[in-house]
Amino acid sequence: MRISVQREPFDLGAEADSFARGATDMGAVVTFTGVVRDAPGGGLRAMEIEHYPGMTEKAIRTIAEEAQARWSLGDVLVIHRYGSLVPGERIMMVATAAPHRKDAFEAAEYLMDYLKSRAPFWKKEIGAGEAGWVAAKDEDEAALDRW
Amino acid sequence: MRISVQREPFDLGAEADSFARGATDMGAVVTFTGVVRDAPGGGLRAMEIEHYPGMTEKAIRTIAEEAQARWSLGDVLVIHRYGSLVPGERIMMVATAAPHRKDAFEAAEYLMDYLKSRAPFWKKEIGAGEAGWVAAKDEDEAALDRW
Amino acid sequence: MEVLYFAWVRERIGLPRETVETGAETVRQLIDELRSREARYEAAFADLSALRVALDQELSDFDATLSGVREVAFFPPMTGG
Amino acid sequence: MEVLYFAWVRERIGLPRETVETGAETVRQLIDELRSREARYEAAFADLSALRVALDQELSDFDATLSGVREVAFFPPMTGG
Repeated sequence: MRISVQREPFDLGAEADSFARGATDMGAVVTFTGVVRDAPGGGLRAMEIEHYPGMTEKAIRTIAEEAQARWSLGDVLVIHRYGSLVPGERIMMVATAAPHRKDAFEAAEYLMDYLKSRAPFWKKEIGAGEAGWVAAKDEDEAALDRW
Repeated sequence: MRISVQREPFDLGAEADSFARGATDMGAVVTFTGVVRDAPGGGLRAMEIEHYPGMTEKAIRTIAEEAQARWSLGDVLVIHRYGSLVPGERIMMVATAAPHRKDAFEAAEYLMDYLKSRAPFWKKEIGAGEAGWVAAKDEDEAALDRW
Repeated sequence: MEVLYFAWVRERIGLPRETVETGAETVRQLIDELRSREARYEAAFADLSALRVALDQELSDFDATLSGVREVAFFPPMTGG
Repeated sequence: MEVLYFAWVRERIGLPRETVETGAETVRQLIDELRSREARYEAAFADLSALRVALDQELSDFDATLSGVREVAFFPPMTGG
């Protein structure tokens, strides 16, 4: 299991390739990558991501361990950036390896659902004239109910 | 949409990176990679994949178009190899981009479920002394029921 | 009419494709004609529940008409992915 | 006791962390103490349904005891991913 909370960009291609390379007895590898989307109309200048150093790593580890307890998984990778990002930049990625595709997909979705609502990150959108904290969505909280 | 049915290996890292790079107004990118697993005990020498040239490309395109009609998606990528592969080699990958993660995940799972049972590929396992065609699994056919 | 065989159907019949002159009106009639030819066809078509058919590269079924069809393919259930 | 603030809680209160001397036994009592200090605390804690709390870096709730706790953090619902 590798968890990285970092300010620097990550290399999706290199991460995906090296993650899959370690999974020779796993039939299925799933990756999810989150990208900063521009606001409708193109007004987003930056997305600032704040986090809670110390708690962030622990929370992500707990979520990943729960996924490994729940599904038949090989390795798990979580990378999440903080700091200031511009539209098109990659915020985060998760990767899961499993003998079968259903486990790899479900575990990746579980990781994403919990990272979204249970890992201590907060996003602030910086526009041309204004800035605002992204509100948590009811649907993100509701997404946890299925697990 | 890019569909490639090819004998040659593909570069997962480069494919994932360039796919995600094209998705600047998409918040979510999912990839699935299928890997040749060794048989329990390590007896698999090779996996031979046969396909139906002409029909294969058409069937994959139809599946991908159905996914694009069904979910709010950006680009879709499908690469599937044929020929002789050894354990650890990557058989195929799909990638989906979408504004939201739920659509990207569901579309990738849909593509995989349909590729598994509706695209004309057949796998033969070559062991130390014997060889045998991989039988279709009831669970793979059943997986289509949820869509 | 071009008839194609894949995977173990190809192996049992011993060839990947052949041109067949037939008056069969449905897939099932074509199968009956082929089965009556030789033991290897009989072996390949013994259990239709283990077979799939495509007409002009579209999945179809055994009761489909062959009218206008140029290419028929027989194969086991697919195992891609 | 170390008290940490994140996101708009940090912005409203105007600092990221402070050391608080308190006899509060629960999170709710600590919040009441802070609210009674100054308007900026009152503004930050006006709507508890919009707040979350972590005790020693574990998510908790407002009725939890502070006994033995060294670090309390207040923040809005998380928006990672």
